Amino acid sequence: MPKPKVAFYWCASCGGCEETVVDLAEDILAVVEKVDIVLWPVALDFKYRDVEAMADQSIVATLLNGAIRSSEQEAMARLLRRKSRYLIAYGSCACTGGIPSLANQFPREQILKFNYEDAPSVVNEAKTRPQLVFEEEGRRPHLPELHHVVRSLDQVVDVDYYIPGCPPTPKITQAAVTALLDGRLPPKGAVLAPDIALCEECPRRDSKPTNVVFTAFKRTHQQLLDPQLCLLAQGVVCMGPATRQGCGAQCLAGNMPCTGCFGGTDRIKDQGAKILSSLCANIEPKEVADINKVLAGIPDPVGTFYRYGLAKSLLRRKVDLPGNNGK
Amino acid sequence: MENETPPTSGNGSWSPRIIAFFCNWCTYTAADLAGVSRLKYAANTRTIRLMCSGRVDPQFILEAFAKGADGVLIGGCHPNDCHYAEGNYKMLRRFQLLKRMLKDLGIAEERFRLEWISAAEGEKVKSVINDMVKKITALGPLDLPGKVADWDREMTEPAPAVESAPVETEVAHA
Amino acid sequence: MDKVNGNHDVRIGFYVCNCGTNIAAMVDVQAVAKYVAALPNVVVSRDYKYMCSDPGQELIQKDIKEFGLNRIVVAACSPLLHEHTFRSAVEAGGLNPFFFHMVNIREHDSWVHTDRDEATAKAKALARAGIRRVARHRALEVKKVPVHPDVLVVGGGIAGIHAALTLAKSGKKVYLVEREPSIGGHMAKFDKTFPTLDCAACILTPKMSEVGAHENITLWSYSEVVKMDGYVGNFKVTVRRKPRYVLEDLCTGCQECISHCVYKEPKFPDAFNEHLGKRKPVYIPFPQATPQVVLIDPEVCLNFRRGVLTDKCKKPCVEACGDRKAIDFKQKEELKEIKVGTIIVATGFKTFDVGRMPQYGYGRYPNVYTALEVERLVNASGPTAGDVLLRDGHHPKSIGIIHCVGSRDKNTNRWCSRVCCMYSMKLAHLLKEHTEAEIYNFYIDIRAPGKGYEEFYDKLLEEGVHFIRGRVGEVTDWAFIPEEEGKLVIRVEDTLAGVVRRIPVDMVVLATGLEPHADAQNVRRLFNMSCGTEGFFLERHPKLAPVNTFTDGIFLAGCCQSPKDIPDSVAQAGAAAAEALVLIDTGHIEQEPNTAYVVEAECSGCKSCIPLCPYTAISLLPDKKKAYINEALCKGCGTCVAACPSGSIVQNLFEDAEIFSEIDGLLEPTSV
Amino acid sequence: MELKRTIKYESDRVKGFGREVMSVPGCEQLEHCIQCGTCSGLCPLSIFMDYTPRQVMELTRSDFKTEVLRSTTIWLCASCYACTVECPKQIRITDIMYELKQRAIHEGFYPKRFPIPVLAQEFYKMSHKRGRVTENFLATIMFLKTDILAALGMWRLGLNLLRRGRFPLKLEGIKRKSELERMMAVVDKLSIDALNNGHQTGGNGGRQHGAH
Amino acid sequence: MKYSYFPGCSLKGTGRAYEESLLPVLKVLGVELEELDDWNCCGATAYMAVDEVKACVMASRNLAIAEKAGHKELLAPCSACYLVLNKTKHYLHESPVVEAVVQKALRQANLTYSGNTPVRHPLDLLVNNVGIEEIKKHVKHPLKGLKIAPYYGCQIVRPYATFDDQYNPTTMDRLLEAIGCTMVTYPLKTRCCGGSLTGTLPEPGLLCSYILLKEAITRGADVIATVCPLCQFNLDCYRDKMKGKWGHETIPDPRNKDARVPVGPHLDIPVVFFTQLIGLAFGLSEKELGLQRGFAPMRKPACAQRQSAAA
Ligand SMILES: Cc1cc2nc3c(=O)[nH]c(=O)nc-3n(C[C@H](O)[C@H](O)[C@H](O)COP(=O)(O)OP(=O)(O)OC[C@H]3O[C@@H](n4cnc5c(N)ncnc54)[C@H](O)[C@@H]3O)c2cc1C
Ligand SMILES: Cc1cc2nc3c(=O)[nH]c(=O)nc-3n(C[C@H](O)[C@H](O)[C@H](O)COP(=O)(O)OP(=O)(O)OC[C@H]3O[C@@H](n4cnc5c(N)ncnc54)[C@H](O)[C@@H]3O)c2cc1C
Ligand code: SF4
Ligand code: SF4
Ligand code: SF4
Ligand code: SF4
Ligand code: SF4
Ligand code: SF4
Ligand code: SF4
Ligand code: SF4
Repeated sequence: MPKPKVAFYWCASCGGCEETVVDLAEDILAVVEKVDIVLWPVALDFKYRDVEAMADQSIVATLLNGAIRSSEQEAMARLLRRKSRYLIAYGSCACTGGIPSLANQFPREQILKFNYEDAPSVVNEAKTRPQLVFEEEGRRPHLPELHHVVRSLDQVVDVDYYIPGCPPTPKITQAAVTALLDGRLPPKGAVLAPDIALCEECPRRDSKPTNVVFTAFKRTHQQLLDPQLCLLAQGVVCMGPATRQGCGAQCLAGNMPCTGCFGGTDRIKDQGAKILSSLCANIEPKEVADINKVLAGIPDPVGTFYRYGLAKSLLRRKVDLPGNNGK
Repeated sequence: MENETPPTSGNGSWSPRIIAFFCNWCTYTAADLAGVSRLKYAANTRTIRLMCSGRVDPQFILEAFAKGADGVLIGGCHPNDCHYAEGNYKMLRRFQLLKRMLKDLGIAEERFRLEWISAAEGEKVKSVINDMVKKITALGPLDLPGKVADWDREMTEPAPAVESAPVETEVAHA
Repeated sequence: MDKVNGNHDVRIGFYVCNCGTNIAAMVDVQAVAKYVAALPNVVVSRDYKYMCSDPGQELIQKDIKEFGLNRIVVAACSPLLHEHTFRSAVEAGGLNPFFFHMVNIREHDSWVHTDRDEATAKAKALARAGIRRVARHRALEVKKVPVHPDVLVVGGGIAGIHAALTLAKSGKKVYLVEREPSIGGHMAKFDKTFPTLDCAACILTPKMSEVGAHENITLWSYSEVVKMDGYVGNFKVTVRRKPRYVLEDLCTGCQECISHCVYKEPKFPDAFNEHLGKRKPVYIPFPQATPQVVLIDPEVCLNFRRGVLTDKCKKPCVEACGDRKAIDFKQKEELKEIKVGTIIVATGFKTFDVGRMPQYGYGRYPNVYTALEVERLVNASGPTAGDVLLRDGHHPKSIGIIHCVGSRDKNTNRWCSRVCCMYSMKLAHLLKEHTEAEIYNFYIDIRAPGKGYEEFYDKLLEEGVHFIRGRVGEVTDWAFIPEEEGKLVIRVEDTLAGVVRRIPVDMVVLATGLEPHADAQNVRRLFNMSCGTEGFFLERHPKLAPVNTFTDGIFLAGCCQSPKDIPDSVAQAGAAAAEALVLIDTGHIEQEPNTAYVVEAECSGCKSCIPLCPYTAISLLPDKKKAYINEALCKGCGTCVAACPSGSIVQNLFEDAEIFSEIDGLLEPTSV
Repeated sequence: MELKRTIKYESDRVKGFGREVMSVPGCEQLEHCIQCGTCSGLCPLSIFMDYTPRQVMELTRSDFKTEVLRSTTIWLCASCYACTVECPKQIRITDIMYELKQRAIHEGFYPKRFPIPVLAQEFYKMSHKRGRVTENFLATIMFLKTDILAALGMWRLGLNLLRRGRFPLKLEGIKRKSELERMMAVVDKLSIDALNNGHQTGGNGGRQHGAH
Repeated sequence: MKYSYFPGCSLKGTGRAYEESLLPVLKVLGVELEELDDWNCCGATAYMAVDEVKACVMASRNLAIAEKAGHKELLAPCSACYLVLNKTKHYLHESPVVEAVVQKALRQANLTYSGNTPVRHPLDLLVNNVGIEEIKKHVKHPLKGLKIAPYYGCQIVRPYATFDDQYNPTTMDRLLEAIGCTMVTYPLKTRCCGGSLTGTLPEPGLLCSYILLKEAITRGADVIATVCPLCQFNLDCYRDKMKGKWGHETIPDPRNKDARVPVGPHLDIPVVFFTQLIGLAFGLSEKELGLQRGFAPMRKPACAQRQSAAA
């Protein structure tokens, strides 16, 4: 019997997710034995036409990581959707937009300008920008166009499963791949990680008193963190209560708060709104001025609460930005 | 309050849609009072009754904007008058941060409002709604669904119909 | 299209009310009915003239049967008016009453708008939201909790006494728990009461004896509540009974033991007399004390050393008691557990500690007195038998009464104590009567807002009592001119005349304010109540629920809620008793099923919700480490639901999904 | 008998004056005064004041600027803080007195040769210029500027002090006077800016520099 | 521990006896002081009447210099200095605006102010750091029988009473009792002496001081002990005038309860710094302690005691 065909692909991503796949280490060998990796750009060279040549649905599963923010990524997402039986959003960027979708707070022009002109490390007096098409030695190469909006994978194509995390842990990746190979799949659309918030598996949970109220929010560099005590009890914003578990509370083990990369539970529509709701309700003062004094400890709510999920948040994007190049 | 005529949309032209979350004990009752007193105000709000302003989940607010509201109004009992002691303070605290966050996300301050309206303040229901309608009319439509559709035009094919996430609630909580 | 609305099991009936022309004049009700008819899951959609009328209700019931409806939406007036009506109608039609939703298109629409098209469009949107919402409704049950008929009254001042008697007279069993050896509270110490100047003992003693004798009242004095569990209708209370070393049932109150005590003369400061008099180690606090039972103070009794029994005394008291055998030096403290359905807290107040205002010289100058001391001093049964004899052995010829001591002062207590103006005037009158001294009242404002109070003020002016509007700066004993030598000098601005005055007097009376007991916070926690910023117990609503607390079944009476005088204390005690009776006579409590619950499997145990509940309904299950909501305590505000960061709390009737469907329904474009 | 008009008209008020004083840090609580008179009752100098401290509080709050700034009360206040620690509304009466003194000096609201403000100003000048104050010189200057006769009356005291070595003949001063000058220059600049940015209500309520 | 020492203008002029007695007493007790480098006027009360912010700047310069000097605490014996320095600290803490101005000004002198240096009064230091027991150890000639009216004045307990009670301060009482004195009940412990009014408007100013003297006399005191150079000056140096104005007033005769005597002659009650008394008890000479600078000489009993002890 032929081995099932599997593909890995990356879009707007940092490469961390690919690392996880590699981090499966010995386990990957077991996987490689059972499957046929037909596409893995980080390791194997490929051409678009190779993929195009495959029969539709001939790939059993594609694990796609990274957000979608360019025309090329969009095209590849669509192509792989056609070619795969299961398209799996792998990692926070693919699932919910990830770090790249923080760009949804700024106009594309500002981003381009900064990156090609204003960034301190850039030397570009001619202010050259990449062109979509340009002429060189008689050839006319096309470059992908940067989208205005950064999207999660499911905002572009239909997605079957989600494996969250920035990056996902080898453990849940392994579990997902095994489930896939064994054909023990949950209903379509499921997130392949436990649907309970992180606190449950956090080693600090029991240290949290039942009466934590906030008189100040402190950032991690502003105080010495007790390595045992629940971070919320120390006045540090921890996204754990609003974040799905599955990471094994690694950040907490490193004495850092959860920043929310696994996204919210199935029961909520907007992770940021939920943590905001919970934190704010538990602030101590009652007068506006005093409340704001406490809230001043969260100078950047969007960056804090939507670090990995702005694209999939209810608002998706700063609302007054231009959108489609006049299309 | 001066005897102003409520703003109306006129025929067919755009007029804001405002979702109002009113607490059962004060503001909802005040809105009833406005009715009983036959006060006249703009027809742009649609009210959702909750037991307490403390029940207002910020998700509701974002959902309302996402689904096309031009403004969101929350009405609760005055400080120290909350039927449940302190629910209104909890809302106040959320409001403070949410207001700032919405501003960061490009939603003008006038579109999101928290008001303490006691059961006796039917007049205030009227004046707050009229004032809010006036201000939002001046701002123009927010129309997030339209904006999203507009943004999505940069893609080659339409976006997949995304089902709202918690479809399974009924199953989960049964 | 989401699942629920596509679900064929959901069959909705929709009714839009004309309310005569109240609605129909501004909303095109037929158009609304027609529009709704086309929405998914809607089986019947009608408009009708008066939905709340009997035929209107019958229409619904008939349709339920005929069309197999299982959800009903009525678009009419405010749910605050008729939700109950329609729920009952739906129930009578054979459905669970909570498969109903009411949409307000009268108060919130037809009555407040002027453009028919707009009003109609709004009605459609509201109706659509109602349809979406009702599809998600679940069957719920109204919980009935039985109410235990016994009542606990805590505190035996005039408020507690009155509440206990009211309840006992209506045939309810009452436990009255008083901390001191006798009931009576502050009032028992007064000579007369303003403004009518009736003798305090004459009006209080009969009530006290009635309490002592009433078969429905179990009086536990010298006792304190140490624990309370449970919830409205079903409280479990533990009371600690301190040992008096005298068996209450056996003591006849003959007081032979007192006269036979080895101490021939009273020697120890007498708290009831504000330490102005003395008592023996075996004593009865005051002649009319209830219960009429003596007690032994182990701190000073020779038979004890530092409270521990030594058997060093010959115990003539025991001998004097003889066959009655009421004295029992081996008595131990007792813990009693009782079950009650309602509780009235009437723990009263304490007077301001004048040590916190040393500028008035209390403790430094012997002739500076607190008002309560003066109450005893002018009292015919007080330590001086009503003779106003100063600590330095003189009779005063001039007396200054300083108002607002420890009141209206940010450095001490900010509030007005409400009774001290009046009792200062009462004391001015009594002192004048007893001493014929020149009397000065120093006040900031005279607060006399009761029946006959202003008239009383007027009477005092007539009696020649001086009223000087000014808050006293200091009381000293240094003389500036010879006439001041040997006197206490009050320096004050007469603000009405605009001059500063020095007034030498023989006696200074400090009208101390009323403040919460030092242990008020403990009592608050014990009974799950709240305190205002001043520390008095917080009523549920200052005007409409002034005797209720935020905990159902627990009521307040008297000065523990705020400073007040005797008439108000008694009135409030009656009200508290009435509230308790309402619960007892109903026999059960119906709870609107809008309570919240934690879905245990989903909760992460983050504890974010726990501090949010104003009724402390949420706790952490110690073994499972999950949050748990005690439905009996939850009042359904929904604060915790909105706050649970993982969406693991559900509020019945206000589920997230229900609200979201309402929002979506309201904002869906109207295509007709 | 000399008669004086005592009724006050609205035009006697300098509207905004009270607000302005109450906007100065430390003076805000004046809003809460209940006119209880504790301040006057305690003030050891109230014996000689034309208005009692309480009256000054009310006159200030009610915008009677002229009456307040011309009163002897503000000058008689010896800054003993007796009132401030006792005021039931925690009004810092002493600090308000300072504020009023400052305003009276800036606006020239006191009789010529009135020794108290003269002393204050001379003190200010001397400490400003020299960094330190030599009391006997200061007193001498003050007497010369106010009441030479009184100065003559003080000769015995001076002599006595001299005899007991308590009358230094040398003017004290700090070493780094220019340092102090630079520091004060900064304040001058900043406080003028602050004034221009106006925490004042403007109009005739505004603070003007220099004597009238 | 070593302290920064801020003498203030008075201790170099009219109040030099305070410094003269304070320094040797502290030396006996082993407390080291280092006078603040180039200190300036504290910005005293009179200055505040002209410009409060500048007064703050002046005071802050001293505080900043003290911080720079590196000693943990600053000793300010003069009550006015003590108050102004403390008040400035409060003010800077409460008002960010004023603090900003002050910091800016300080930068001109390469100084900064962090607010970390406590300002201490010698009474506080002696009672709470050195300790009564330690002081007792150094007493050579207890001032037995000397009856003292302890006069604290206003500014060390109001409005920032930190080390003592504002109504009834007792630190000086305890110190002087420790060296053998007897305290009379003196209800005017913290009443105002009239401050600078004695010089500007003698009528009210002197009255304030006179009341203090008179009450001390009627209470049977031999000596008034003060902690403040201005109080000492006011009570000590204007007796001529007081006698002229009020000398005829009568007081109950201390020897005969029912008779009255004119107050005039009694007004010559010595007014000394508490440090002078401690110095005497420590066996330091009158001259060393600047006692000759007082207008009314210390009366016999104490001196007799001293001599007999010495003999
Ligand atoms: C000097 C003075 C004079 C006054 N004169 C008058 C007057 O002339 N006319 C008038 O109308 N009003 C007068 N008042 C006001 C009057 O005293 C109050 O209105 C009245 O006493 C309030 O009654 P109460 O039962 O609420 O409180 P209280 O009299 O204080 O009784 C409370 C009782 O509860 C008991 N208790 C407290 N804590 C506990 C506990 N934890 N457990 C068990 N028991 C507890 C106390 O021992 C006490 O017996 C006067 C008040 C004062 C201070
Ligand atoms: C201008 C004003 C402002 C006020 N503001 C406040 C406030 O802000 N807060 C506050 O706490 N209190 C306020 N009060 C006081 C408040 O109005 C009363 O405390 C309260 O209304 C008393 O209620 P009641 O039921 O005793 O009397 P009422 O309100 O007078 O009701 C008595 C009812 O009995 C009816 N009636 C009379 N005679 C007969 C009869 N013979 N047969 C049948 N029916 C009869 C009357 O028609 C009336 O409906 C205010 C009062 C006034 C005058
Ligand atoms: S999810 Fe995180 S690790 Fe993965 S690609 Fe995105 S940023 Fe990198
Ligand atoms: S809040 Fe953060 S630190 Fe606290 S228990 Fe939850 S995950 Fe752990
Ligand atoms: S149900 Fe309401 S709207 Fe309809 S007739 Fe009755 S009162 Fe009127
Ligand atoms: S009742 Fe009178 S004396 Fe008592 S606090 Fe109020 S105003 Fe003062
Ligand atoms: S809904 Fe309100 S009352 Fe109920 S448990 Fe939650 S917070 Fe408490
Ligand atoms: S907030 Fe939610 S997840 Fe956290 S303990 Fe409460 S119910 Fe559980
Ligand atoms: S003491 Fe305070 S409240 Fe009373 S009059 Fe003086 S400033 Fe006003
Ligand atoms: S600080 Fe001034 S006003 Fe206040 S009591 Fe002292 S002298 Fe009087």
